[in-house]
Amino acid sequence: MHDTGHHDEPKGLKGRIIKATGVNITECYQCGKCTAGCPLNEEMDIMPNQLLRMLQLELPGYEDKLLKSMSIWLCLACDMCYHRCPQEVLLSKVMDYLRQESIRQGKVNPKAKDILKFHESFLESIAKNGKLHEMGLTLNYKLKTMNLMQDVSVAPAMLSKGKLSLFPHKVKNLKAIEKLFKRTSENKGGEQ
Amino acid sequence: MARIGVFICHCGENISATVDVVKVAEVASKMQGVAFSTEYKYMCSAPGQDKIVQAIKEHKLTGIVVAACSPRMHESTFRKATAEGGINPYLCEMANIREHCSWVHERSEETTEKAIDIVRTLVAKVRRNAPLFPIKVPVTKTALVIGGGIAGIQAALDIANAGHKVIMVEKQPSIGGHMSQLSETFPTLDCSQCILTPRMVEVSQHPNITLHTYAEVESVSGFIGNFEVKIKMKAKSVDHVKCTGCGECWQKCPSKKIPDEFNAGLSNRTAIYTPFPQAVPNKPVIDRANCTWFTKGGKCGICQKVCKAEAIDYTIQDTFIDVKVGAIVTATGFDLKHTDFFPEYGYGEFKDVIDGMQFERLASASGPTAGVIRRPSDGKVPEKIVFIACAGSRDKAKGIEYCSKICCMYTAKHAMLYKHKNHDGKAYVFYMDIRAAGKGYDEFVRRAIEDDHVEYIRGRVSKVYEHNGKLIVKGVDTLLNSTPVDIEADMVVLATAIVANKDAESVAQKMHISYDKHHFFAEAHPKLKPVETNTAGIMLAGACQSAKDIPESVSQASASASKAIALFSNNEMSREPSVAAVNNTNCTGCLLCQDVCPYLAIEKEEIKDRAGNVLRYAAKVNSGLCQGCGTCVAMCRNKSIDLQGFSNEQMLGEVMSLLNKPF
Amino acid sequence: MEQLQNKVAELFEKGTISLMIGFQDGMSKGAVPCFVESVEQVKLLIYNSYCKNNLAVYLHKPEVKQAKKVGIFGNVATLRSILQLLSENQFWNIELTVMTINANQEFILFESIAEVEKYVQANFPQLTDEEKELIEKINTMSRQERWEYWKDLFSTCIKCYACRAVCPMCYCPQCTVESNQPQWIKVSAQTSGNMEWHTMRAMHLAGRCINCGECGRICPVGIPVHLLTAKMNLDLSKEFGSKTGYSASNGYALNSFNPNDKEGFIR
Amino acid sequence: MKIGYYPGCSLEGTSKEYSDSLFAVAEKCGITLETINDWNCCGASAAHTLNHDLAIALPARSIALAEKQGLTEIVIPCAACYSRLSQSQLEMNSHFVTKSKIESYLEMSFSGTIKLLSVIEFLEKYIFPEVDKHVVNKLNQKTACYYGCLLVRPKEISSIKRSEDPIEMEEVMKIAGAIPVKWAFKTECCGAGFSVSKTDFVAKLSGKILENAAENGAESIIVACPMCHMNLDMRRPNIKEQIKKDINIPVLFITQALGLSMGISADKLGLNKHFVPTDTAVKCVIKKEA
Amino acid sequence: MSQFEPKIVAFVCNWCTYAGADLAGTSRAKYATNVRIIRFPCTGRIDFMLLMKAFQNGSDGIIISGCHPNDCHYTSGNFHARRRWMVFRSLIEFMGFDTERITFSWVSAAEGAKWADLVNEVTTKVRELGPFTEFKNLDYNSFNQLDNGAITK
Repeated sequence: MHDTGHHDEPKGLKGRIIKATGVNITECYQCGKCTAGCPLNEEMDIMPNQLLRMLQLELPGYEDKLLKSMSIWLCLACDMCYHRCPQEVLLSKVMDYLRQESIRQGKVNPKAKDILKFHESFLESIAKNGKLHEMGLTLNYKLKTMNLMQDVSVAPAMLSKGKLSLFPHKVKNLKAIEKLFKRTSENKGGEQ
Repeated sequence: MARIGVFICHCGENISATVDVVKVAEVASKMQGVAFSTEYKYMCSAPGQDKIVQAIKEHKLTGIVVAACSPRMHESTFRKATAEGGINPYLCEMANIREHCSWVHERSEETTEKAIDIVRTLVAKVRRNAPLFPIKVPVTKTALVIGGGIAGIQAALDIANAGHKVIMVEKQPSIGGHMSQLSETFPTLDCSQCILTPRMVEVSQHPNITLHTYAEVESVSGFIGNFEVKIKMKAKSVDHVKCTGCGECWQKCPSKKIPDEFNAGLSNRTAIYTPFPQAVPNKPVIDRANCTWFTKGGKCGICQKVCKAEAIDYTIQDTFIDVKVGAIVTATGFDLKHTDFFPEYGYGEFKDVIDGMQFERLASASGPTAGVIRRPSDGKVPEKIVFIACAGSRDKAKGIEYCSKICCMYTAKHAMLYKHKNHDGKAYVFYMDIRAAGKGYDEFVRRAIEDDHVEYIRGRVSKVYEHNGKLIVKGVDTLLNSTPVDIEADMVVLATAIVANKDAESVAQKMHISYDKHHFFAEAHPKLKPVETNTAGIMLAGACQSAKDIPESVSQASASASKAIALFSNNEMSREPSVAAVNNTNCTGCLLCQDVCPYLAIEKEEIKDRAGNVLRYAAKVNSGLCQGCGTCVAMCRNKSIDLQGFSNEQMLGEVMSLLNKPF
Repeated sequence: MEQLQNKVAELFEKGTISLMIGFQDGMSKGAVPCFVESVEQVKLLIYNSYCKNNLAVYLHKPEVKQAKKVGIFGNVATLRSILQLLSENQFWNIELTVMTINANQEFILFESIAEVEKYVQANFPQLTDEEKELIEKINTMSRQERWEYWKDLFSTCIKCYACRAVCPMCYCPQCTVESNQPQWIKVSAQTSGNMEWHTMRAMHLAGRCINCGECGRICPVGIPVHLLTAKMNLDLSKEFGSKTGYSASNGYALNSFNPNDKEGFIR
Repeated sequence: MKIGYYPGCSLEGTSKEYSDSLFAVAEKCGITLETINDWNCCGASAAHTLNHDLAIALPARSIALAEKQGLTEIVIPCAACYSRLSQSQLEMNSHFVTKSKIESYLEMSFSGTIKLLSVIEFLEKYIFPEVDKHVVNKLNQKTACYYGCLLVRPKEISSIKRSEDPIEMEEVMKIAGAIPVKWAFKTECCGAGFSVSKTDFVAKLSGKILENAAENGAESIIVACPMCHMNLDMRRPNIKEQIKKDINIPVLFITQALGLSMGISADKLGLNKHFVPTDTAVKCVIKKEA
Repeated sequence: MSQFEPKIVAFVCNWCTYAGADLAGTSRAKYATNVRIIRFPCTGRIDFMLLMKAFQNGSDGIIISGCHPNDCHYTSGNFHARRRWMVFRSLIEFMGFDTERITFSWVSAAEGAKWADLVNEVTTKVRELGPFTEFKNLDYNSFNQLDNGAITK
């Protein structure tokens, strides 16, 4: 997390993560408590503790394995792992970094496209309105993913219950929001 | 006029290879106060030492400088030789021209120059050395043993059997400590009480041992060989002289719902009680916090009525006794973290999540279930049992980074005992590493795995929760591609961390011994003084210093005992004379020096006139307590305190001569 | 004025004191110390804005000590000296009766040392602005400038030890400069020796000096020696919260320690 | 009494009833909620997934605005928003580099002194003192209080004490005359962000939660997060598929439950807006005997 | 003319740094010859007056070293010393002494290598600083001699 200052850019992924997130990878002693408690452990292709182990060992090709993995997209950032970790390794921060790195390097796991698309359309919606327009989001997302049938059952009901508004609420000062998006994406994933 | 002899050692070639020893000797001979100077191949050899003896006689030397290796190496050697030569050994100093010169520099002018400087410096010091005489302090040949666990018992017996008096202080109503609670012991599975109780009895009957149970050390003062200890005898409310230990009282006592410490809370005891049937002494005390007589002001009184020996006396008060001892063995033991320390394992609210000590009681024939392993909630015999190692240990987030050391072994033992008692039951052990480094230890663990088919799963458990009458254990197998492993267990045993005794800190402060951040007592040196403390005469035994198993505790106890016995082998002990002394004509009596002394060696002295009226006050150093650090000397404004062997004269002399300034 | 004189007279009659240390009119000098031994002399006692001297220094004098029951009048600095000295186990053999005048010129006679403490703690003084400025000025100098600054000053020192004589904290029967076994400090008045002397003095007073400033005021060649100890006290209070002359049971920053003392400069 | 208010997107949309009920309860207790002018979305999981700086900047803007507005405390009913805002404030306060950078993005200064209140902190601090006066009904039903992740984790920002088995919501429910049940999934994750993109996972996770609540005899589930609510309420069909079980325990927002106990009408509390009918829960409510 | 070789006096405690220097020897570390060790029982014994004397009498640099905090053989000597050093250092700083010439350090009995490095670093530093003349120049040498005569026994 800390600004480690003017040191020259570390080479490997591990180094970059440590620099950017301040999470000390080496502190993990592989007890596996994170994995045991992870709500989506059954779905993951690389378990949380294995992910840290790969970073510790830096065996050839580990970077791609990680950046292309599904796990980094499945992490819900529920922080259960960090919460119970005896060594207090803040895994969710590492996950965040890996996701952004994976996008930067265009290595997003195909199976994760939906998730990514959803996040993107989410941000687009905010970029456009400053607030989330759920209706818009859902439509936009469906167009992106082309699974138009999903949620057709609930949408009308939501409308009728006044849970979805057809028209977005907008932030007055949209300029400011635009600026935020522009400026933050200029040095995206840099100093965290 | 000083007549100093300088002896330069070649140390084979260790010195002469890089230092021009001949030149050094020659220059030395011209130094102020030097009457004789020579060099020789091996000063520490017999002929080398003989040179010193002869030179002292021939040249009437008043001081000796041996330029050779480090004083840590041979100071005593050459001081002995000096004494042989007939002058006070403390008139001899060593100039370290090997470790500090010849070994760390190439052969060169500078190296020889440096050697010469070093010699000159020490010559300057010796010119100002005064004869010193070892300090004799009498030794009280009685040992105090604090704590009546296995470590205390062992130490006490060893010292007593060597023919010395021992006073043992135990805060509980009985000695025996944690070991008395154990069922079987690893790696031999012999019954704990069977091997312990005879020792307990031996203590109580040993002519050299005075046992004070239900007592605590109140204060410790004095110094090695001469400690003065105040002991608090907590009011037992029972006259143990009259008491026959018949047991009428505790059978009749109406307040029966007090959690029984001995059974780790798995059963109840009465207010007047002996902790367990084999207790030593086997006579009850009244736990006043829970006794109706004391809580409800004079109601009840049944025990008094039923006691035929008329031993019950509610009016007994705490009393204090003062004892003099020469050595102290501290064996105050440890505590266990309890299940309520673990949020993720249910905050101690799940009845069937228990700690290791509770399992010991369940497995113990003398326990609440008579050795049948039943789960506390409904008394059922668990069909699936999960053991969780490293519960709290090696857990930075929980503030306990260290390994509790014994859990790996007793967990294996527990799983084994369970399997032996329930052949078709299933036992799982979640572990991080198996640390079984001890004689027969790893074999023991292998036995649990191979012969008794205990399932060892490498991974830490994330959560335990109740789910229709079962305990769901959410674990992982890091050896199997980190597959999540959820087990529906009937009982869970946490191998909870071993922590320092809760009053360890106050005990340490009473005795002026230091302790680590976890409140375990600190040994004087981690390698070479593992049983001594930094306070001379106070030794450590058992788990009060760090987590230990029985054999380790016992060996450390015997080691402490041998230290005490060694001390007692002389009527008086002599200590290095390098201690501080006060020039009380100059002393202002501000006594600001008192607080810097780590040994409380500085006292307030009255300076009286003939008529005996106090003229003024001055500081006074108790040479028995002083260890010679000299901190007081450096902070005394007008140099009224000085340190023998490192006096102001000597040190200033060294500085001046080192810089070639006449002084 | 009357109040002071009457009170003191009363104390003499009651036998509470057998000697009073206060001020009398010093003509051109404004006010000078005076020692009153009987009711008759009480009239001598005055107080005015000139009563600056730290009379506590006289409490070390044998003749004063012999008097056993001593009354002393002085400003906060004097009171602080008394407290500091009590904390250094001095005055065990004299009964002190302490008085002062507060900011609005009211005369106060303290019933007990505890009251003195209360008063001092309520009116605990800061360094004077000029002291602060000077220290700041020196701090902002470059090292060489500082060196030259003090060198020039100390070169003028004549080793008259007046700074020591007026200091209530300098009460050693034999000062280290006088000891010659070994000879710590050059006897002759040379800059290096002077430098040693003043360094030593500052070190010995650090954490004990009560900033009365007498040493600076008395110096015949005008060396602001009091700045050294003042600076030390600033540091000590900043680092360890030490307050000199704050109570009769004052801690001393240099005979105590905290395992976590900062040590940025130690490798 | 005036307290700042950050609604968050859901409370203006899918979870309107949450804000309605919050306002209703606050009103009862004489507390006015002052909405932050021109607040914006907190960025939710999308932001910190895709762009770390944005994830700090977005919440920071709303906080900075609130500071401008002179608010000293803001209640953030949505657990997700609460978490994002708190995280942002924490990072801004702990890393001056980040702070100055973000400030320059915002073109606003950020003092980071505002107190951010989760709905629970808000209730404890401002509603509890008033509550006795207003509680007229007993909910009279077994409730499972569900906290989810963001109210209890990470420890750096959470106000909850017993993080593995919290009791703060239970306290509220006791006051409202309900009987909180002991259950194991209080702080498990419901799947949150995946509601739309990975509905089957959500169904799985939420399913487990519902099951455990049901097995422990809950008649209603109380939540304090629109995400959790959506997943536990709206996703029932998917859940049914997943766990092959039909569980129809209604899911109420904590403010709705409290509202009922205060005798506020079901409609006003927006109880009609739920997918799982809430009438079973409403039926249980009885007058509180004086 | 060969480069200036400074004279550096090291005030060290017997239990940690002296032993550390011994270890440097037994492990045959090589370091500059400029440092001379004076052995004290404990850093608590090191009197600031001795440091003054060393400077005044021509030492170009000073090393003061003892046990790390909590390792003191006498439990607290180094803690007291540390405070004294802090005060002494800020005093001479204030008086314009060149504090660059004093190095305080913790060197344990196990840190032979650290001792060697320390000596080399300090030597290089002081060599760069050049001879410490400020103090010497305070008095005229003639006086100095005479004066030394006065204190010669």
